[in-house]
Amino acid sequence: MTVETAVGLAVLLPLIGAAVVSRLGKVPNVRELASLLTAGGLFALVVTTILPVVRDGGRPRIELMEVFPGVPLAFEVEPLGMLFGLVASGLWIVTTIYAIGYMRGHDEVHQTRFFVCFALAIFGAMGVAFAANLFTLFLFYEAITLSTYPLVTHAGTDEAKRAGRIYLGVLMGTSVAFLLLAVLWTYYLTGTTEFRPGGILAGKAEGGTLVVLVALYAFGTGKAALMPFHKWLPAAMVAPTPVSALLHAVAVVKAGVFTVMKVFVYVLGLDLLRTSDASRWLTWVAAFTILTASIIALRKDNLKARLAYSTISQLAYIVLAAAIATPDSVIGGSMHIAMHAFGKITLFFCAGAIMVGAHKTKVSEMHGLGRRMPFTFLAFLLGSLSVIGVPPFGGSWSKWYMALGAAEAEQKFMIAVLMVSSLLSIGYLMPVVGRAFFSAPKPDPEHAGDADHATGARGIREAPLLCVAPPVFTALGCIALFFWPEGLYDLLAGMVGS
Amino acid sequence: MLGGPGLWNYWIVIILMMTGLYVVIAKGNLVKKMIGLNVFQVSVIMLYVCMGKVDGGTAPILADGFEVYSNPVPHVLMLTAIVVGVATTALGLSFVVRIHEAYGTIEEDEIQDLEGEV
Amino acid sequence: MHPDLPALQIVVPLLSAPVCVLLRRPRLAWAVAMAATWFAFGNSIVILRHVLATGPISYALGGFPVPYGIELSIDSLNALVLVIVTGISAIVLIGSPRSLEREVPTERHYLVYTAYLLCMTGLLGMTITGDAFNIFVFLEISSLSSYSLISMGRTRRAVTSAFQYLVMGTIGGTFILLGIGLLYMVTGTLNLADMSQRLAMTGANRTVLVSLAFIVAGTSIKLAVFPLHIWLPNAYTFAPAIVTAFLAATATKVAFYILARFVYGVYGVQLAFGELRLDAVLLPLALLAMFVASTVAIFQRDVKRMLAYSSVAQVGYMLLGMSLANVDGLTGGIVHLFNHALIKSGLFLVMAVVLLSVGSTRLDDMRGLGRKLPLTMAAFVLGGLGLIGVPGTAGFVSKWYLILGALEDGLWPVAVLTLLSSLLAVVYVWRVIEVAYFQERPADAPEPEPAPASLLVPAWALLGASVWFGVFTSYSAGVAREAAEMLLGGGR
Amino acid sequence: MTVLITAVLFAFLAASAFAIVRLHDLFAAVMLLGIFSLLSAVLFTVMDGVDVAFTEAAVGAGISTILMLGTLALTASEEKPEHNRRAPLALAVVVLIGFALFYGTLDFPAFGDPEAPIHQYMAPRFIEDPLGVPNMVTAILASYRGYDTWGETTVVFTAAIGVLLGLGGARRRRKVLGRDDADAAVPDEWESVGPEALSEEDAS
Repeated sequence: MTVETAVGLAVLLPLIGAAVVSRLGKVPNVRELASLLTAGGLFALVVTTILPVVRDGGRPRIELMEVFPGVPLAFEVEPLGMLFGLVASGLWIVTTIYAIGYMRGHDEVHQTRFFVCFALAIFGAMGVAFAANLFTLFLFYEAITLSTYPLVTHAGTDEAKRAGRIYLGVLMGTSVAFLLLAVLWTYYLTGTTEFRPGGILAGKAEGGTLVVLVALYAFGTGKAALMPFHKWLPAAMVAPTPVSALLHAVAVVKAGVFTVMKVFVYVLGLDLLRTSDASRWLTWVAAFTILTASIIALRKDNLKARLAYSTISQLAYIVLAAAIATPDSVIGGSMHIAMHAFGKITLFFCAGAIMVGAHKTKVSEMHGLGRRMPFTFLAFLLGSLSVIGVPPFGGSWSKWYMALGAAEAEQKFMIAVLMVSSLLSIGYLMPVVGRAFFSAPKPDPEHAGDADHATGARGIREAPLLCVAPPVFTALGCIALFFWPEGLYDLLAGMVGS
Repeated sequence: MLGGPGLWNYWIVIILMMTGLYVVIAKGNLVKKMIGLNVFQVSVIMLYVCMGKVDGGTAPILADGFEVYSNPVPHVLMLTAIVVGVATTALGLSFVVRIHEAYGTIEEDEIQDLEGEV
Repeated sequence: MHPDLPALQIVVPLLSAPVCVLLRRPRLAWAVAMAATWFAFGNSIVILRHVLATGPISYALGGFPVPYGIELSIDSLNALVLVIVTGISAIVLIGSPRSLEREVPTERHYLVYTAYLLCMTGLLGMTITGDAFNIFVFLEISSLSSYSLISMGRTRRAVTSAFQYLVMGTIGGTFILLGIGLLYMVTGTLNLADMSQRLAMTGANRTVLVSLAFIVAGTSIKLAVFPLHIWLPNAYTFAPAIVTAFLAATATKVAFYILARFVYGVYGVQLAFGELRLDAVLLPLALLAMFVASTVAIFQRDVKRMLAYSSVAQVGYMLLGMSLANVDGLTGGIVHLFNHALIKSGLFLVMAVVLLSVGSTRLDDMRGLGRKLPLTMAAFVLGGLGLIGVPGTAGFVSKWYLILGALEDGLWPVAVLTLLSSLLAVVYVWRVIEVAYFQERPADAPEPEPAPASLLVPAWALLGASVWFGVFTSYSAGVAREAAEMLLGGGR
Repeated sequence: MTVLITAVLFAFLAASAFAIVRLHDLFAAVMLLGIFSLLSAVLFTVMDGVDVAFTEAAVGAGISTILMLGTLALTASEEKPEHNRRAPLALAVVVLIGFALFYGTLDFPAFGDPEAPIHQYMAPRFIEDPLGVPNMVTAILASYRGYDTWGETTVVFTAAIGVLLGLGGARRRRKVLGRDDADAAVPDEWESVGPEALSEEDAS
């Protein structure tokens, strides 16, 4: 198999998986096996055939058909896409394992639909990752939105429907009104939508046009959750936890910041952005989002809501890094896609495990839970530290490079923002762990008589193994990423040509 | 006079045409609407026939002693148009009969009252 | 290609119509109608391929020399329209016996097929002819038969809707006749190509302006351009299901073609847009239709009616493309004609299925249908996505070109408005999706009957095609682009 | 002389048209329409359109009037005192359109002007080449524009089919349709031909 075929197959595989899974609704065990096999197969395919080629500077490309003059449906793998592809396909495996445990533990309905849509979302994510041009990217970007909509509204309750409307409304609205306009405008200006190293807009747009384009791209990518288009993310937390993991770590928001990064690097071009200062204002919007979202997170009692605002804040880092537009900031921002994915997926897995194991969703109810669920909360601690960005966790590297980039660009204020927000993230993440481990369990009037409580806080009562193993695994991944970041750095260095 | 002396009959035709159209729009009785439609169509036919007239010409039937004939083409077209008009009238009237069967009235606002809104 | 195929395009379906009357047996009449429409479909494809390969065809009927006799004249634009009209007719007809048996007494089915054939013939005749007055004649054939078809709906309101349409349609037809008369007066000819040449010599004057106004107003009524659309929602709602599926995809499309043919083919860009500023009228109307009709669609309680209002809005998109008067915009308008025909007739076929199995197309009666009729509702979702213009569907292709066209003219607010208006489509499509998938079917609701394959397969064929043409655009956008270039390149 | 006749005819035409607007008696209105048609037939003769005149008299004045009268017999013969709420709007529309047309006439060739394009461009050939039939209108109708004539026949056929569809043999059954409720997409009739009834049919 040539690497080009492998690229096409990597995009197609989740779709095939979805089709197979949809036929297996009657036999859950086989269905889950099919999900796992697809996920595993995809990751193996990506790692073994595509990664080596891209790491050595190859840019495997496969072109399917020309849809508009000069705009083919095409895939091409470059370092940034490679990174996102790896994250999405790799975490898909973990999430699938987790989802099996969670969905069964929770006795959720419509499980077949769930796994089908999940696979479709990954299909979208792989397409976004490997897209060779803006059109292809947009196509799969919308595919992600549509395929995750049934996941967000999974519960089918009024609240879920409302969340679904906000989700669809914001993501569709921004992408159609702004992103598509930006894509078409770019096409109109340049006659192409291809991603090219150094960008395609140099010499084609300047001044006000460029500023407007930057704005359209940044806000149009609603999945990047830049304020004021962030509301969908907290709203979507009504979805089952594996979906939150998908949203926050695997596919959705990552597709958003990936799109921003990709557009800034390969369409707008870093040199053009730096010389024209067209994205200077965006750094302020991103900084504002980082700080505001962190402060809101501090005030949220619902754990998933707190994590959601934390995500908004962390995503804005990446937008900030893209807006600063120096090689180091871009590398840092791109690395943060992976680092944050590992950290945040750990946190969400834990939140879900707490829900399944202890039926708790509020931070204020977690007193002493750590003693009952030590693995879960240990994993939560590790994930938190990585998100905060302290060594020896992966998150520290990405923050380091972003700060370095800000320094290069002489944006000292932005370094300050990064530091302040790290402090804030300590403020909203550490209390969870602290409360769980160091405060005594409170008498729980609601569950006073039930069996859970009768066993007392002493005994270990974790969630099912399939819900606990994944967060532990990803937490270890955070550590591993600290010790072996070179692979990542080398890969991404190919993106900025340094 | 505006536009020269040779236009006044067009203007009258326009007035007739608009009278027909007025009946169609303003009247609520369905038969009356069809009558208006007929007036409107006949007036349009008049416009075409006016076009075909040539000063000093005769009807376009070859005969000895005549050199100038009026233009036959508008006449040809209007033969078709008349038949089309009657066909439309017939179909429209068949609808009127069916509406009367279904509603017991052929007044537009009474039908609307029966339906809430149409 | 056999040289007489253009004539057969009309003659075969037209002569099959009386055959249906003579046979009287519903099955036999249906078989004849099927044979005729599928022949016409194949024929039109042959013609389209021929036109694309070797250029326009001119066929002098009866051998009378062209500006004097009547000419059939086919170029890439009307060849495409021929394919749309015949293709939709042929596909919709497949499921019609199953759908009609619920709505029309069996002993009259043969008449329905006759009217169906006549309507298609009328539409084809308007499309294929190169003679202005001939357009009027065939317009009336298609109009009269469509009024009759609409009046066959199950409720008495079908007849009032048909009457309303008859009155408006006749006014529209007569306006067109008036406009043609004025054009004839100025140019002395009835042949469209000839008219265009002679008009270019005489240039604009007050009569030419008024003739344009009447032709635009007349076709606008048939096309259901926004303030003149009032006949359409009723007609589409109360007509028999397959008639709606057929007319929604063909009648307005041919009206659009006629408008394009006159505006670009006869008057020409320079005259219509440069001197007479037609775009100043069409563009606001298009935008108004896109927003007002979509908004009205959101508040409909009957899905068929909602789709009808959506059609009015979609006409706005086509009109927008026409008023942009550049290659990309016009390509968008023409390709939307094609795409919307597929999507809308597919959706109306889905409604035919729903009507058959639930007995109603009201939103309330579609609660919980997502699980009861999974394939049917999945088809609806697919079509709905096309209406919204999600990438990967045909609707996106139209939108792409329309917005490019707007940007080319420097009309970026128009581009933004076009995009925003498609969000309204999200709202009305999603109302149905939420009801079908997230509401429980009421306990007292009767069990829906299984969807008949004879309707479901055509619906999927059309909606599947709309996805196919969302990616493989050479036969839709490619041909549309060629047609647009031809129209803008100074006439035929 | 001709001018005078034309003027008088026009005056009568206008008078009957205005009377049609005013009259509430539909029978009288239909009669006036017949008169309107006949007067226009005379006018056509004055303007040399003898064939048109003949057809208008026979088809327009004759058949239309009979159809109208038949309809009146089946429905109502009196227009109810109307609520003329749409009259001002109608008047505005009509005045607007009328003025548009009037504006258009300003560049018309004068009435009867032999130099007009339609008399100069194609007509000479039609007049010179009458294909052996003295009546040029008939000749052109059957030859150059024979296709239109065929279409015209089809229009009549179409209308016949339409009338037959609506008013054909099984008409009485459709009367049931009258009972449906206001916003029903499902009429009462549905019950009788409804899903149950049909599934039985299918089974048999």
